[in-house]
Amino acid sequence: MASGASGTSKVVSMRDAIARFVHDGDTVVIEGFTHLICFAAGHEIIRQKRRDLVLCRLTPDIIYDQMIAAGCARRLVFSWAGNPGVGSLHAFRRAVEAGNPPLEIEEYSHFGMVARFAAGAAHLPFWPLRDYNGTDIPASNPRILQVTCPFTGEKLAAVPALNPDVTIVHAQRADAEGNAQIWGLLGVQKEAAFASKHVIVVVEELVETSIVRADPNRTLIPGMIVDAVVVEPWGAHPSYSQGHYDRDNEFYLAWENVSRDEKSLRRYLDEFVHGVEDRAGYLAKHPGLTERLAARAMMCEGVNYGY
Amino acid sequence: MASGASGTSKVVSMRDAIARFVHDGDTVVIEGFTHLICFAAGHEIIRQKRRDLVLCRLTPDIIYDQMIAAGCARRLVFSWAGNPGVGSLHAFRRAVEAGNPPLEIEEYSHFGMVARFAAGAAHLPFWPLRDYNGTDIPASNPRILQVTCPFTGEKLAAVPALNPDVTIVHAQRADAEGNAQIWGLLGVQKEAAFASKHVIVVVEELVETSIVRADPNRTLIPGMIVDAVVVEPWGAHPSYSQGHYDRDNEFYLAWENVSRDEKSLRRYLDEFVHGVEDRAGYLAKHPGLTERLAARAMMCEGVNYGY
Amino acid sequence: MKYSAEEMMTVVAARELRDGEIVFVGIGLPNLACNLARATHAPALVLIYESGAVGAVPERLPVSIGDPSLVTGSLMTTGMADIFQLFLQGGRIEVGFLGGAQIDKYGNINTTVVGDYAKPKVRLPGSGGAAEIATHAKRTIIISRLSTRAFPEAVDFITSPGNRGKGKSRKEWGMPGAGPVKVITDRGVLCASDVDGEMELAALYPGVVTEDVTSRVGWRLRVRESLESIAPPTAEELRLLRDVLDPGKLYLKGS
Amino acid sequence: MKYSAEEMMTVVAARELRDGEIVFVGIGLPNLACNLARATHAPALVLIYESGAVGAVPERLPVSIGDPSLVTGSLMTTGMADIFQLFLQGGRIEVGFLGGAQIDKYGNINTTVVGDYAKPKVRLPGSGGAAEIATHAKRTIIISRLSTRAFPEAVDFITSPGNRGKGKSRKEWGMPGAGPVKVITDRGVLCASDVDGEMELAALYPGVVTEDVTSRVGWRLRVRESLESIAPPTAEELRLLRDVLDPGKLYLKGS
Repeated sequence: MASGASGTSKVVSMRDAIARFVHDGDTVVIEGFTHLICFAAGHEIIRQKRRDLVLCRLTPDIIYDQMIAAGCARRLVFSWAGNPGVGSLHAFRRAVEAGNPPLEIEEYSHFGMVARFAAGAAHLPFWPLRDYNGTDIPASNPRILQVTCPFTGEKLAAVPALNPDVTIVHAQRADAEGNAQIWGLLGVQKEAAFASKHVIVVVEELVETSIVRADPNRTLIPGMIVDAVVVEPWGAHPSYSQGHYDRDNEFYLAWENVSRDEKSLRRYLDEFVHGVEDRAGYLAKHPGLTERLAARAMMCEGVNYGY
Repeated sequence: MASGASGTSKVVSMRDAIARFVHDGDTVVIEGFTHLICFAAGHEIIRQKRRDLVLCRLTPDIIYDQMIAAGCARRLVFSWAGNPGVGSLHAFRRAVEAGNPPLEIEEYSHFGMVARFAAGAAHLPFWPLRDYNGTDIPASNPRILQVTCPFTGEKLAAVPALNPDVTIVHAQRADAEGNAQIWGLLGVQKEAAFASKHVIVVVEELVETSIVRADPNRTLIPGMIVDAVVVEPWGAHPSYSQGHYDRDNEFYLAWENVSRDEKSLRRYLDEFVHGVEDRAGYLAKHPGLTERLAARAMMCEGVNYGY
Repeated sequence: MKYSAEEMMTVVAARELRDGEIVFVGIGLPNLACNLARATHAPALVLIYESGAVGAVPERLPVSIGDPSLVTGSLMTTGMADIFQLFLQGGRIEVGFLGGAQIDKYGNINTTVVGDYAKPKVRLPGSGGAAEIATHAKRTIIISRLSTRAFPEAVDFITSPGNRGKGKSRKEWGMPGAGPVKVITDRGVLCASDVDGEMELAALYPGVVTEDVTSRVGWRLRVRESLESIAPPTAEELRLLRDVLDPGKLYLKGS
Repeated sequence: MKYSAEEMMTVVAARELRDGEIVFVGIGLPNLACNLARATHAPALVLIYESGAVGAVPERLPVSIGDPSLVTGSLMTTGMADIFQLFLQGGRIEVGFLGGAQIDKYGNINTTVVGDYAKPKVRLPGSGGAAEIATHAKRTIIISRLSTRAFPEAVDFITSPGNRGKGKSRKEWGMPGAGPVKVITDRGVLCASDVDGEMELAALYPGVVTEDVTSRVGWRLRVRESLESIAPPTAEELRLLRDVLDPGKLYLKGS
């Protein structure tokens, strides 16, 4: 676990960050709800051939579909496994429907996953929620139990803390110690990072600490819990980064056909993941991408922190 | 409870807001941790002679000391009752040590109070926390119990939800529907407001909705849970508003002598609370105040919400 | 004026919304229905997305519930813990829209598996936030095209609770919201019985007869004595949908 | 060079801090001690205040733990739920400073009442965040001037747990942190016994003899066999305190 402030830079390459903090068998979280999903980290994990990972995420999205297809995952902990706005994640479906490759699943609703991260972050063994009555969800998952309120006697649902070995968070900007600022959709990144033994922050922009300190309410993750900072512009593509680039909806639509066929999915991985060394190589294979998706400027005003 | 969006303005005078939403016997919260404590609302409650209130707040501060002295309170629910950075709240002490006036107390630690608001806001009957072992706090308060984790069997402390009748929050700015933005210290205002049946937002600046919408991550309290908006610049004095004015430390220091003596406290209330009609009248009695405490400009940069 | 089934469903859903209501929105037709309501009788509708956008006013049709256009110009953008704890569980949501692969006679919804959970014939995406919307929204509205496959008597897996499930009513389960009050289909509208929560045929679209609905439902559908007949989309509703709200036919593909 | 008791206590507290540590700070001497440590051997110290400021670098001496100068230029400013849940209960705090009206031989602290809780002789402010700091910080350091009134054998009310209380040790209570490891007084330093957590005299300030400490403690204070002798403030430490960190004598009133 990152401890204290080093006073020195934590900036490393994606290759080094993954080599150091993601090991076979680890419980790994790449979070970000639609926004700021770190595909660059997922691709590097595939390249480094990690195996037996327990992958956790509310929405596995295309990145976990790729990691499942690449054989990285032993187990998937999730709450919605689809291609958002499009349809299915076919590698996931092949794994669950046909055991190809075998994949254990552990399934919650979104609130259940949020609650598991919240408990992990707060160092509580469980989190209470009003949920799951009258559904088949608890029967499908032995980790959903009930807790009795000591004041009212009510029985509430309870889920256990989730404490990953490593959480990877993509952010718009951070300083070299990992003090990370995010705006737009915040998802469960704060909870996942605080719940985690190790945290890798991947950023669009590495900034001076003075930029962070000028607007401290914008900081979502403090450097004191961060182990490594990776500077990887466009590292969230085909997901998006508010203020930097739009979601590549064409990619999400195209994934339907790529992933429906096992061979075409493998060809995709061969060309765009194994076939490149890093994110720069990936971007070089997508000419015109940055022009097509670059965000227009819609700056908000600053506020006054004076006294 | 505020319901939905009216599309129309909720702006009213402080007098009308208090008359309409604060009644004898109500459970009332004026929150704000050091920052943004709405003294203007407390003074109006005193002027309108509310009685038998259950006053809840982490740090009763000078404003609750004044309300206790004025006879508004039946019960105090709190976690730290002092004059921050100075010493005692003497009206509070007279009430507790000598029953003058009589005052029931219900006492937690800060975390306990935060947890009570969090439970209230989340519509949970209780909130679990790792706390109070080896202390005399639970024995002094029958509302602190234990809950058993269904996964580990651990016993954790539990506090019950706090759902006030009305919460009053001072904010730097809001629009006419009560969409309120706060920066600097955030305290427990969000939790208290969401826990409450009614919410009054008091602002330094009434702004167009477009200002709020330009930076939606800055919004702490959405207008949909707000019943009334009061425009009251300097309404937090002698507390402060980051970016508007500094804390009036001289006032906090002087309160030691004002409040130590029952008569001088009454003279204070007569002159500065009962002796004025509203906040404008209060400010008129403090010449030079705004010049002395006005904040210098320390603007942060805006961020890009484009896509 | 001719119109498609999707257009009719969208119009009927829009008319269900009252001005100023707080609506938990999914992608697709519900999103379009909210936009139509805002453009007609409910300008002060507040749209909330599970992704964290509150009071969204998207300038384009969002392609996912986490679209950046939902954030830009919203009243508040916050984390998902707030959305589920403070807004949904906190009882602040007045209407939620739901859909699903299977809907049963009590409005229980399956978005998890077709077949057995351990050995599914078809693995669907799962709950997402649907279980919570169904539990906590003050009322929910289901939108789905009719077919006996989509409307079995009992769903294979209850992902989102309806008006009765696992042997108990919502009330007995202590669920806060009223549950699914209506199912808006491509041929008519089912409403939940006040007595036992079972869905009953309550209204027909123009040109539809009772059997068009009952034959496409996998149980013996109760039919109310006097059936409402729902007015077709107005010219203005169709103009808004076609020319203003979805000119690229992103959602109204069949139109 | 002459120096005051407060100056010595501040210097001793500052020396306890290691560079890069995450410190939960209160107002008064601990605040000054952290500033002194930052100005000398621990520039990368991270200061956290219960008010919500993380990585604060106040340009003036804060007059309260919610001072605006703690926010301006901080690394992160967040709500109190985060401070108590994620930072304290989450186990992220390495050092916490505490003080109190009464401190007993196990480092239990009373900041609630002198006398009986229901009928107090003196009503003190209460816990604030102290109970949580004492429970969760990896180690705590107590700062207090010696007097038999301030150091009774058992406190009237345990507000913040020490190394043993209500019949059990910290370990038996399952408390995460190591508890109060030291008490920095105006005459010497007490350290907790590794065996049973009782405070023992471990170090003396220049010119102080054992009896100066034991006579000011309300129980038979254990004295370690070899007492450390603590070096007085250096000229540089005094210069920083007097000329740079507290020139207005806000905290070092007695100097």
